[in-house]
Amino acid sequence: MFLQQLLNGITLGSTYALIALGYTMVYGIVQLINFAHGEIYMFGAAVGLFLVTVAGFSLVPALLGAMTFCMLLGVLVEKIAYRPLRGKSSRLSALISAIGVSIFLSTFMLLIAGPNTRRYPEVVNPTTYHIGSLQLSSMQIIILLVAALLMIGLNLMIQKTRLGMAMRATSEDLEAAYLMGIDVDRIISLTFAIGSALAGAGGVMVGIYYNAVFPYMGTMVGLKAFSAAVLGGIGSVPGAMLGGITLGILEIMGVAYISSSFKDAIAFGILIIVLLIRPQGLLGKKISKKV
Amino acid sequence: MQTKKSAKWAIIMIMVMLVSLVAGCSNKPTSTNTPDVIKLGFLGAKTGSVANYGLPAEKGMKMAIEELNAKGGILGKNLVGIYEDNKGESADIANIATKYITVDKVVAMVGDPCTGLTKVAAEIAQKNQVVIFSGGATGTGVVEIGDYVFRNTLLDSMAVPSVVDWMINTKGWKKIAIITSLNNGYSTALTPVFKDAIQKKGGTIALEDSINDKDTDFTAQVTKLKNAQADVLVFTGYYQEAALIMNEAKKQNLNISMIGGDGLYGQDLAKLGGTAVEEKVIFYCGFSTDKPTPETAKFIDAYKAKFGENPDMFSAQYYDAVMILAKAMTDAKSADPKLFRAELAKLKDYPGVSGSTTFGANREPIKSPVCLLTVKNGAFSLVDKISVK
Amino acid sequence: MPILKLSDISMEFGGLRALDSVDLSIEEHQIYGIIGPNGAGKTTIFNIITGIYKPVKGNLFFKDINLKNYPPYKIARMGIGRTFQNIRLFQKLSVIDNLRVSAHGISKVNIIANMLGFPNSRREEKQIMLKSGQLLEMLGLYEKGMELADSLSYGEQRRLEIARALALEPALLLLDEPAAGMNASEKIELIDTIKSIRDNMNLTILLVEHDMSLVMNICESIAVLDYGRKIADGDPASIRNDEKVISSYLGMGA
Amino acid sequence: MDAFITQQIDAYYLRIIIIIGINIILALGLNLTTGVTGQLSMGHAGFMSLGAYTAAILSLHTTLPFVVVLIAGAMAAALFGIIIGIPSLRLEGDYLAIVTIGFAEIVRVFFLNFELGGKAVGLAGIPQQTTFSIVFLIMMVVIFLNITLLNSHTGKALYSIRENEIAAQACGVNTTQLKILCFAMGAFLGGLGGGLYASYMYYISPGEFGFMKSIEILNMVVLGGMGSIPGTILGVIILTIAPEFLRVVADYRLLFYGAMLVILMIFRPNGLMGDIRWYDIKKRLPKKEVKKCQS
Repeated sequence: MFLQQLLNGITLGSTYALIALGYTMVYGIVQLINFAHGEIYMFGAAVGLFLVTVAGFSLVPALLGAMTFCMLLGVLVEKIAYRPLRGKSSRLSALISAIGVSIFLSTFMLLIAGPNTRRYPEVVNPTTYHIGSLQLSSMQIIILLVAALLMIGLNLMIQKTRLGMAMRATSEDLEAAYLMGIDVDRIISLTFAIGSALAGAGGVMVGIYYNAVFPYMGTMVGLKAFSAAVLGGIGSVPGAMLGGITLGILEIMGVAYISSSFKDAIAFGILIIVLLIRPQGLLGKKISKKV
Repeated sequence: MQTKKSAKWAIIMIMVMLVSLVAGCSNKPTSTNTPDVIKLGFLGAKTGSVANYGLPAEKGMKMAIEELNAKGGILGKNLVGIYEDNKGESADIANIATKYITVDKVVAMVGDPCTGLTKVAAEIAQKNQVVIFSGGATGTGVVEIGDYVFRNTLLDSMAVPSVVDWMINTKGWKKIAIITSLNNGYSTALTPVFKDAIQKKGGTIALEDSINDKDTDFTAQVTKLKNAQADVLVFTGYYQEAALIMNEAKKQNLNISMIGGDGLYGQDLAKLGGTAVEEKVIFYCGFSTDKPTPETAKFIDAYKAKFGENPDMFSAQYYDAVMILAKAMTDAKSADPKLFRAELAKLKDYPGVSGSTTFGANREPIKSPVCLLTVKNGAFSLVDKISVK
Repeated sequence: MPILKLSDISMEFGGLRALDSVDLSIEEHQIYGIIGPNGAGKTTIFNIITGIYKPVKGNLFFKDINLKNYPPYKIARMGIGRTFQNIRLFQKLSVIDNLRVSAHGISKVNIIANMLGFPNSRREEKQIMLKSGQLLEMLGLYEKGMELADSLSYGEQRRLEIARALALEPALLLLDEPAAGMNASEKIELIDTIKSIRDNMNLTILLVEHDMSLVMNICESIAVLDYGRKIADGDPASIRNDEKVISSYLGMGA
Repeated sequence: MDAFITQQIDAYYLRIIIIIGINIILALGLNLTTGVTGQLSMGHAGFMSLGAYTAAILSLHTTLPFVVVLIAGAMAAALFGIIIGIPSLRLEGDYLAIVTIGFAEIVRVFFLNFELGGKAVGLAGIPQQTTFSIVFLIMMVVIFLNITLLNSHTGKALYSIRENEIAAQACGVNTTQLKILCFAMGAFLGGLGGGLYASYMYYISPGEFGFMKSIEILNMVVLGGMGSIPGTILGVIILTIAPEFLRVVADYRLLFYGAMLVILMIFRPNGLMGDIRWYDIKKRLPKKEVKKCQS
């Protein structure tokens, strides 16, 4: 049972990690908890569902469609709600604005789609593979693969491409990057675009895996994913992955061996302890205060 | 400059706020005492996490009021429903109940689907001597609040022993696993009722576990369940999580039936659960669209024609609640809560669309029979009807 | 006896040595200057004195108290006030309230008395207002007393930093590049101000600066830092003639 | 007095006024921690629930006077305020926000498993001892103490932590002590408001004190203007009354609410009254002295 639970934990963790990637990218560059990120993930799941059920798309086109939609939504949110605040107001104002967007988006979905939970039709052949006593479903494999691929791809992009370099520069020092001739606004837009597209992909896959799409699905998952990003070390892409999977495993093991009554408390409790012992997270860089 | 300007602006804002507050306080609304209508207040959430109970409930209530008005209303007066959204939050329902009573001057409130919220509104209703009639509060401690508090719903304490008896003696399911939804008051209240009944009827509890509403990942619980090798799973929460648990069970090749209360009664159970819930999930309730009585069939047809969807238990119970209130007012020949309240308490064998209702000595509803439903080909179908002992 | 004595102070940042065995000895009532090119470790010395950094090696004494063991706020309360190179005012507080923060530092009245408005608190509050008003007058900020700190001009902000440090009633005042960004006439005014502060308030002033003329003009004693090492100290005349200083610093045409 | 008020004011409006009073107490607490001292706390509902449950359980099971019950609730919250204040010494900004969110979640999960608190069902039938005059009295005391505190030099020291912590330390401000103190005071007021709320609502359940509740209180502080007492009060009034008016367009209320926050942050990031300095109107500079020094 232990191995099966471990596998359950890794799968759950991968879904956190997918969403955490977006948080960590945005936070790394503009130091903003993009509260609307959970809602963008929800929109990804909903748009994917719409494309599959109403427009009759198959999985891959629906996934791409949802990612494109989320990308546009993310950029739009950034343009409307965050850009006007950048530089001239406190971080708290930006955070409040993000919360506003989050409330707006989830209510908007509630109004157009109703409060009910919906499910995806079976777009992936539900095969189960057996490895000894272990069971692995095809969707689990897809989630694990996609999460790993996206992480590696993202890491390569950030480390190797010009765009990635510009992103790193912007996250290091926004003003200096601007002075170096980097179009900071464009970089931030792109960051939101990439992060949101990832969230969209996550939304579709999690929607298919758990068979549940509803307007408030992004809220708690968003919080957990952000916690995962912090746990891993915010701003760090491998950190988000590690944080997500760690959190997933901890939660599942908590349910399996301690008590499911305290599932959320276990996750947050461990997060608090980690932050107190190692505030920069598992893989984060220690930032010494400049005086 | 800047400071002065904003100071002026702020002072204007404050003035506006104060004036509107004062105006609001002193200006008692003029529309209150139009004597030719009877007002009923709707209690339920139209947004928020429990909106799925409030929305069909609102439709049921609207339909009942329309039907009554089409027949000429009650005592020659038209019924008017007022539908505020309480978001499923107690602060909101308290505000709304107070507003219904003092501003709108309703004679009765219908709702809320949830026990906890009903209690909040019931305290206020009792204090102001206005009838409150819940079409969904199944928990304990509701009618105890006072003699203006009524409910029309199948009580868990009555249904569960019969259901457990059916499980153990008819089906032979003795090793029982039980899962509670921790952040769901309905579920945490129902679990002890089940446990008590299981003990009394000689069953054993193989596993006790819990989930949270709005969770979507139940892999760990299902893996545990699989290891426990129970005959049957009792899940006391709502249909959404029920469907997701069964989905997960199917993924993990766990072939087990699930028993639950009327919290599982939602159209979406079949939509969400798909083949995973087909003939696997069995729940009890007082309302069935399958093999209905003639009254119920009429209601179902009318509801479908009007809203284009099947009614659920809440639509039926709210519909019945309005109808029962109307009957009580007609019998009492008065829309004064103090008078028709007494008629209401005398209700006996009322043939509602959600089964027959009698108010017992302590005003608790006695509803019969208990329908056991499951999902068959995507629709609810009757498994068995058992009478309450 | 020196009022401030640094002995063998070393500081490192991630393996990079910012200060290397620096000794300083500042006599009471002196105006003492530390000069050196950018990155020589001047501000680091201030941050060590005020307790923001703890040195990796060495000791520092303020009137016989080893400052190493004290947190920044206690060091400030002992009577060490400072200004910052990159101005760190409380931007959204009024000018006089900036001074009242320092007054809080040395206040004897506790928070309960403050909250309930006890007579001793009110008496003290009155005293603080009076003293703050005087300080503002002295630094020519009286008329701006009620404005927000961020509405002041650059020069005014610099003076407010000094006023705020003085509100601590310090025995030692640390000025971090007080003349940065000032024009010639402002500098002359600043020199007068610094001198009159020292004379009127009877305190010791330690300043770091890379503007030579200012330092030579007002300092009675000077230390020269280069790459974290002290290469010379003494009175202005001897510094001016020191060969090491000339080669590493003055020679570069300052 | 209460009898008189009940006669004069319609029960519905009276209820809203009392809720405003309770919310002012809650929001002024958060204003101390987040608005004044700048320690972003997103778990105020956690403190509120601690106060609410302590007060509710005490008044259900004991015969202690209401004031004692309220203070016990507030003290329980304050105790946890101190515990949560300690991480604030090490963590900044968003990290602290996450810790406070986590704390509130843990408290919520605790009450979900708390037998004496009725688990998810919550506690019903709490004696209604909160009346208009009690709320009004406590609110006035809280406002008064807030004003005297924030106008004193200690108050200015609290603001200085938000403005620039390093400079504050250089000015002799014991930031460690004051930060924890502010967390404790904020939590105390949160617990006090929670106790009043529990006793006013008859019924409390863990679900009410979720993340959205914390956000609601935070919004009140931010809307009015961080660190400003009149601002916070205005924010509370607007955000308590607005949903009542907006019920007319019930379905779109939350949509509007979200949009309002964004628009407000873009056009008035300091809140409605954050940049107004009431202080100017009250206090004057001391008279100019005859010049003593000849600079």
